[in-house]
Amino acid sequence: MVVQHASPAHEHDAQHARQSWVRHYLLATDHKIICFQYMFTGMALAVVAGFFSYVFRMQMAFPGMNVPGWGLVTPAEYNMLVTNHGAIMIFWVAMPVLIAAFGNYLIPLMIGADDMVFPRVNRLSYQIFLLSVIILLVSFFVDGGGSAGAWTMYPPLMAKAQYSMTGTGSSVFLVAIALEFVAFLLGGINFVTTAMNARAPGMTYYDIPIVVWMIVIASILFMASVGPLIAGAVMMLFDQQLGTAFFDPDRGGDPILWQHLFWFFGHPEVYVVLLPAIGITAEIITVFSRKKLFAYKTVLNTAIGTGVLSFTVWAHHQFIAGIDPRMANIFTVTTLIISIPIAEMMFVYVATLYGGSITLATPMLWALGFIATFLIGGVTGIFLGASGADIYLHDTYFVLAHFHYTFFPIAIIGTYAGLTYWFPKMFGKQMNETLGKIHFWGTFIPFNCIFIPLFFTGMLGDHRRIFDYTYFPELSTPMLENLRAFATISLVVMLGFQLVFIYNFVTSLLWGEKAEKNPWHANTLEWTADSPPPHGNWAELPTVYRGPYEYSVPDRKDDFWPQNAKS
Amino acid sequence: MADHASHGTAHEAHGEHTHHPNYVKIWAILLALLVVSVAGPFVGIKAVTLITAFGVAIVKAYLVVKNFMHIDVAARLVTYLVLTMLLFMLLFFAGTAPDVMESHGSNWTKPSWVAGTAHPEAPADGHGQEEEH
Amino acid sequence: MIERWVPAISSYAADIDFIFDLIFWIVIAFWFLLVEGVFLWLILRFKKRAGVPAQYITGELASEKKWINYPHYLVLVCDVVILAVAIRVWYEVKQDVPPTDETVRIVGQQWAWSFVHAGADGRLDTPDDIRTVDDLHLQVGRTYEYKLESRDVLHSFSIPVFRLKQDAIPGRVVTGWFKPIKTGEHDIQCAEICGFGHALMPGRVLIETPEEHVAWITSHSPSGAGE
Amino acid sequence: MSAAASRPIATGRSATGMPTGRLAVWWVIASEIVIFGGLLGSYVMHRLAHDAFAQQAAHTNTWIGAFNTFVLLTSSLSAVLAHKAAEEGNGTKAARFLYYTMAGGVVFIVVKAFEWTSEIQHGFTISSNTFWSFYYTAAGIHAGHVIAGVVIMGIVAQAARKNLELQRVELIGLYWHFVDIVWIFLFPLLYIAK
Repeated sequence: MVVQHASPAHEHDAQHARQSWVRHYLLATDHKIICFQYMFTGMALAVVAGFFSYVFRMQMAFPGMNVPGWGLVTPAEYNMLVTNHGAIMIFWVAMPVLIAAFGNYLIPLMIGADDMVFPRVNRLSYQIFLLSVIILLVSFFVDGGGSAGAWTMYPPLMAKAQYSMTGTGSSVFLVAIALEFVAFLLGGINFVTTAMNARAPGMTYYDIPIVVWMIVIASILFMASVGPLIAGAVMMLFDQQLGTAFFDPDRGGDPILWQHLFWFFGHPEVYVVLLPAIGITAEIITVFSRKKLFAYKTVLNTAIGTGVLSFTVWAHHQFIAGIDPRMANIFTVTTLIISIPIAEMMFVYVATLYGGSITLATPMLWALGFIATFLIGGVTGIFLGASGADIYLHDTYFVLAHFHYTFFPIAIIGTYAGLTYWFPKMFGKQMNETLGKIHFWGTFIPFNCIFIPLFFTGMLGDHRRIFDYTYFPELSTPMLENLRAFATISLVVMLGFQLVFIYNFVTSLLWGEKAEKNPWHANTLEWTADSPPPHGNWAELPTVYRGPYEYSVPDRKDDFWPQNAKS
Repeated sequence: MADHASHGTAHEAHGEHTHHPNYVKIWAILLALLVVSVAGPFVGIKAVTLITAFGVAIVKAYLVVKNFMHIDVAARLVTYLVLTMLLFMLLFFAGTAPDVMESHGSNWTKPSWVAGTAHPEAPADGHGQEEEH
Repeated sequence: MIERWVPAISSYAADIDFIFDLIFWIVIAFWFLLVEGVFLWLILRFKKRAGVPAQYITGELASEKKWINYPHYLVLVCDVVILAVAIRVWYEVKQDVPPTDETVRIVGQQWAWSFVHAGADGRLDTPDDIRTVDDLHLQVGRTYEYKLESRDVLHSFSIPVFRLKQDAIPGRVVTGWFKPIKTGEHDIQCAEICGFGHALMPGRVLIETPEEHVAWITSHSPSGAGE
Repeated sequence: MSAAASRPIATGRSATGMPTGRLAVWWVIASEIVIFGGLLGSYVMHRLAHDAFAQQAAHTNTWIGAFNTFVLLTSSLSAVLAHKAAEEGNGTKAARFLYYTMAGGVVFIVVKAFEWTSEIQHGFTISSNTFWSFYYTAAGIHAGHVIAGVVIMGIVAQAARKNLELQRVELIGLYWHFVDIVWIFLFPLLYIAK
């Protein structure tokens, strides 16, 4: 068996007790504290990005309006808001919360380890991330304002200050993104090695809970795809600041090169954030339907298949961007092929519900909501992946609605699912179910009301990132204006309902009912630790005897069978 | 859950000792290869230069990876990992090169290339306004 | 279905609408509704009931796996159908340029579209070229080749009623074609963010009858009234 | 081993049979491969497409490049000898070899500094044209890795001298060999293929 260093966990506790508050919360190496750091930083930035979306949606629906809380929106501000809403939501909300926070919390607890294998690298990762956040926030206030060339940062617009008029902001923004990548590379290496090497005795590859697998695969995808963009970011920074001409066609460079560097990362990035959310869903639907996951190995294989295929499809973002049309055919084929593993995965999730005993608790509502809405994001992707239809739909609101139907379920619904599910473990308190359900419906319904209309405005020819549609007679019809206004009002309603969550979160944290060790009767290892788990997680680290989804096994008294129970 | 037992078999975390080949010999081979790659261009044949430059570089890299980095000891997984990364880079190159390297696509041209005005030394005269086709 | 709201003015607009409809019927009307229906039915059917335990299904047996495998093969078939149509349309619009009657040069810059029309002699780069800003004058029923250029950053030349979109890239001349089939006046948009004035590039495309078009050319020829 | 006492149990586990540190360094190398891969891939595209690159490359000094290759290859040798010494438990010897490696790294950087100075004096700056942009960017990122390697190696050698954390000697060695390999490819790309 695996060699175990016999250093009992209570030694850690004693040492832990001596740590001051600063050491405990700010300089912590404990994976659970680092999870909270990532999670709360991510949520704070979600508030910023959510506020941005409110401002520009108001301008879009009611052009020239004096937006409450902001004032008049100038074109420059509008582009800055749009750019930073996208970049923050992906790089500073979805990634830190879904991968870094849940990864940090769940990987050691779910594989039965006392911490990450490199706790200090883990701390460094968060510190670099925090630095990137600060630099990002600084970029809003430099001369010329924040970066305003869209989150895709296409040159020559972003490469030359004379075109973008936000020379400093663009460079500062690039530095922030590069640092953020470094933070996640460090974190990702930690996740992967932890899951590979630090598993509890007896835990084979097929006993690892799906969510851990998904976070690990996502980290690997990130690592394998981000390299070219890091190189590209350096090249872009030199173009901006040192006068090189990597992307300047007049001096021998090529702007299309950036698009390839960017999307070679950008497409796998979608799966980087998707997979953890899908993993969280797997944990929740099995627990709340008391069912074994349908075809564990199929889920795993489809995830790996999706990951590998995601490296072959990137140019479908560039169909009409001037790439060679013959190449577009190849990328159409690969893009539609990727629908195969993803469809399989959705079928598996639906099949898991069959024969279950389903309880519609708040986490389960979120998980089911994830599947229902992600499906819309998935199927509308076919329109865009098919090159012929993409000629019309490219860069319209149809695209925007499509990717919000993937990213919103991932980043928001997935996060809420995970948070409501693991809240008892993280904080030792139960959340209020009634408020949780109000919050769910108050988010889920307005969300659909925002983006279903935007599919239509896209079909009707609304292009993205346009500050004021009144310049275009065909886009100023009453129908389009009503759709836009409806979407905006829904957004305001949805943002309002997030207050319910904040209220629920704070009150449950302070006065909530105390949670037992395993309130949901789940199998995975984290539920055998105390709620919340102490430093070191267990007094004695668990040993694993079976897979994570042995629910409702015939001829047993309980309908669950913890992974570490001997019999 | 059949193969729980197979998990921890016999691998020891620490204390495994790498087989150490004669490093000085490998170093000498590497230096000899370096001489070859420097000498290559003096032959003056382009094909020879390419082989001595890049063929030799691949051989050198292989020698370092195998003997200095002990990739064969480090489990097959690592070999696959490195090969996968190289494969992804190949893929990136294959997808990107047609756009960046060609002067004519099936529906575009780079006028400055066609006119021969733009190479990295001399800035081209911007857009191809005057281009005849 | 797009043509119900956005008129189809170019010769290939109907093909692009067709593929949109095809995907809609296969993917939304069939797959999406089917999966969501099954999904909702399962949730309601297997809601927790006292005394009814959940079943133990591993999903590893062939008899169970077929329930996800058969739909999966169907997905594959649908993919092939969609691919065949998509690539055919793509080939027609972007790759296969039919014999063209006239060439028009389109130049994007921050923040305007300018157009060089061939003028009376029907050839570009002759003294009688007509240059306009923001207005593209076309004759109905003629096949045009366009040469798309950019002076500074990326732009994207988009005419929704033509179902046409193509990025303009500095340093490249992108060619393509379109054939307007109905007269009228419609929007041209820029579809790629190009700086602060991205919304300030509203062009107009004016599709005229042959008589109107000739009249326009005569009245705007450089030797005559100028631009 | 004071640092090791507070280390989590997880760090000592090895379900794959490979020590965690070595596994992690291979993952670092994997992520570095794609960084350099993206950059060098872009360079190769431009190099193949523009004949002018060859004329520009003629201005680089093959002999300096060759000398630096020699320096890095030799420093790799001493890095691997340090690894061997560390496995034999001889921390002093390992540290000595690490110092030789660091010396190699420093020589590399100093030579590079003189080379760049002379090139910049001849008017070949990073913004001269795309070849020189790639030249300075690629070699610069590589030099950054060399400097980082030297610094980390210094820390490892300090501990190794006291016979502490000897497994780290192998890890920094792995990284150093990778940096060496990058240079093995940069050398023909930037200096030989003219």
